[in-house]
Amino acid sequence: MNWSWFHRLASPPHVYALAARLTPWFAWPAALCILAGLWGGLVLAPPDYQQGDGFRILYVHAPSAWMSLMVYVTMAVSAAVGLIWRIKVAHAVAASCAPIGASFTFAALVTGALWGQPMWGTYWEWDPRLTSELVLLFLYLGYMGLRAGIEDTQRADRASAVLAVVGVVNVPIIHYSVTWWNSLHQAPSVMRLAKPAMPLPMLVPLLLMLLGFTLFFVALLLVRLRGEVLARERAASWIREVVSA
Amino acid sequence: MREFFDMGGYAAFVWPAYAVTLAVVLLNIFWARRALARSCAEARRRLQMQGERR
Amino acid sequence: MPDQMLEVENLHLWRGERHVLRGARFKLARGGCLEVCGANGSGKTTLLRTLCGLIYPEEGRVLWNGENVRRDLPAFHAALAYVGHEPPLKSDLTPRENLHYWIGVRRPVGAAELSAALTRVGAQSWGERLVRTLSAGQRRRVALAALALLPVPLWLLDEPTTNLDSEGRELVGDLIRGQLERGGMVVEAVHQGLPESVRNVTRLDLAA
Amino acid sequence: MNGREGRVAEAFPAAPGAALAVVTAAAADRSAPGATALEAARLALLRDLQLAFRKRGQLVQPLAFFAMVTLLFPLAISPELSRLRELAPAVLWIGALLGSLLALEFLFRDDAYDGTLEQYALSGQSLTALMFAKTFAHWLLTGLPLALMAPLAALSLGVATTALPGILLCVAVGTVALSLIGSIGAALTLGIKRSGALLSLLTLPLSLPVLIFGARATQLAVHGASLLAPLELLGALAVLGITLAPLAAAAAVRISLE
Repeated sequence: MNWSWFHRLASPPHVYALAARLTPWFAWPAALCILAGLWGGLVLAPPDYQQGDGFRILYVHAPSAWMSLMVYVTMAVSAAVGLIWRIKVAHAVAASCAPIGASFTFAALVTGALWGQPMWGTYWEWDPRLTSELVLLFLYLGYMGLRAGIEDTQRADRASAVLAVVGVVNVPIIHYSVTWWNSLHQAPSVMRLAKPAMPLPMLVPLLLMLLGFTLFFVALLLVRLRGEVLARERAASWIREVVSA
Repeated sequence: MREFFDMGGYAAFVWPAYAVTLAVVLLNIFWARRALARSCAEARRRLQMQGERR
Repeated sequence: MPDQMLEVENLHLWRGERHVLRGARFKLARGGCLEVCGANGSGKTTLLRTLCGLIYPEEGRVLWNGENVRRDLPAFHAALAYVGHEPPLKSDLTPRENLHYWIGVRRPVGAAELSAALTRVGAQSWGERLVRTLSAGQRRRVALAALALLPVPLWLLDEPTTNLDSEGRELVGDLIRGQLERGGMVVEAVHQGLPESVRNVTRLDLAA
Repeated sequence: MNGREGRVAEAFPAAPGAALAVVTAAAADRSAPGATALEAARLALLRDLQLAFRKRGQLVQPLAFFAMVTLLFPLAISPELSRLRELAPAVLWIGALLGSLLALEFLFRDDAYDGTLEQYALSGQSLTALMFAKTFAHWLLTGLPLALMAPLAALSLGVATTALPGILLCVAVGTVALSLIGSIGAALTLGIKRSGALLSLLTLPLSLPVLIFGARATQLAVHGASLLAPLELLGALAVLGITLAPLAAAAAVRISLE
């Protein structure tokens, strides 16, 4: 099989230029989706029959939680690609993912706690999903700590890639064990409502928010990726053009 | 309007949740742009150093 | 024995942000010795570590018998011995124990063989003392004993004469000559030339 | 050739002919096969054990730490045995987790400093097998002693003697998994100064399943129930660790040598 197209695609100058060109194509649709989702979620969607208007936290909590996991998986996959095929751009993607993922994991935790107070009567409940989310935050922090601890960029890339892969193998195990542990110690939590099919006016804004956040992630990733690609190139002539422009 | 901001009594939880998320979104935009600017400055510095050595 | 050869094609190396080796190419055939010269920090160690496959070259290839060493690293490693500028010795073990483990991981080694090697490097009087009590030169001699026990085709030596007295340097020269006469190859990093004339030496100078 | 060898012998008159002996032995060896992976792993294990027994101070540290933790809990909570018995699983497992973590920093550090890891990576042997041997040595030196001490600690917390064999078993199995998970973290943090805090940040989240299943198994043992289900899960984690962790640790060690 001829892989030359792939190498051209993954070559740093090409990636840099492509990322710059693609960013607005993700950023503006992201903004549109999020605004539409907010309007739909805050104004159009009817109050929940059990939770009243409190359920509207869902429209920020669920996308944040989705981001935290999706970004971690993206990070681990690109780290594995970089590790196996020694593609610098893949490591650059992984490096760009971590701070984004960590910040949204934080948002998911805070919004989850704010949702918990009216629903459970306490900010923190050792609910399996929130607990897993907390562990995920530690995984992100460990990844970023390892990266910060190693001075040489290439070694940092490869070492943190091993950690990301080990982490992604562990995430399901951790989630399973936390769920198992939780089921021993308490009755199924209040949060686990019997979920009938969500009525459409509630569902559509949620989907819009999920899509908007995903597009937003791609846009952020493209911006960060350019910086990470620059940091990994040495003495290449294309950098001069890019930087002086 | 009043009713909207009151969120059926859940205002104290709904609005902070939205505020935190908004803050995270905005901070991410800011951080991403700052990271890119820093990398550019760093690349420029390296190019300069190489120019001097030559 | 198939004809063995170490070959380097268009090798570029960086040390941090410095481009220390720009497109080096050389061939080392049986009985050949390559002397890598250069000041401290010129990238001698980086080159040696790249040759033995510890560092992945960003550009260029290292070939062993015509094949990229990356294709079968364990086989390549079984054919080489690398001694860095610090001998890999445990200070809480004796030279004999150190060699027993160091060589034993690679091939079965008997007590008589160990004694002979220790005697050869002049360690008969201190071969049973803990390494922590030995001088830097004595430690270096233990590393030489390890080399004598590893008659593999390729030796990669980083500053093998550091801390050695004239007698010890003589010993290094003898070991290298023995290796070359056996048809082995030697790559050694030095900041000045070999202790004495060894024939068939190629020099590679690294700019500081 | 002879003349040259003769010169070496002259240089070391104490042992005439010794140099020749080395060369002939070497020449004979050229066709001989190298050590098998099993033999290499056995030697790596023996070497670590021998080194550990030369420096006994480090051996005792995790145990002393574990004993201290067990002492701290009754002082912090209450001397009432009935309450302590409820907390015993937590005390034992947090003690075992931290004790095992404490010794992890030394797992690869000395070998990285003195170049042993480099020689392992260049030995032509499977680095994964050597890493497994080193991790196994770590378990023999910390996990196993902790497991042997756990029943004593449990006894001091008011646990019935009938529960002790179960506790010993699950701590022994659990610490296998802990050592393996820890070996990845220890290999990843090689070459980082003051890596202690980072090492715990990397290792502890990954160790959570072991903590959960282990503590549950211990709890069941304390209550005299069958601890088979969590013990099996613990065993599954250990098996998964045995298959995957040395691989990841070997990759991490190679990266640290780049």
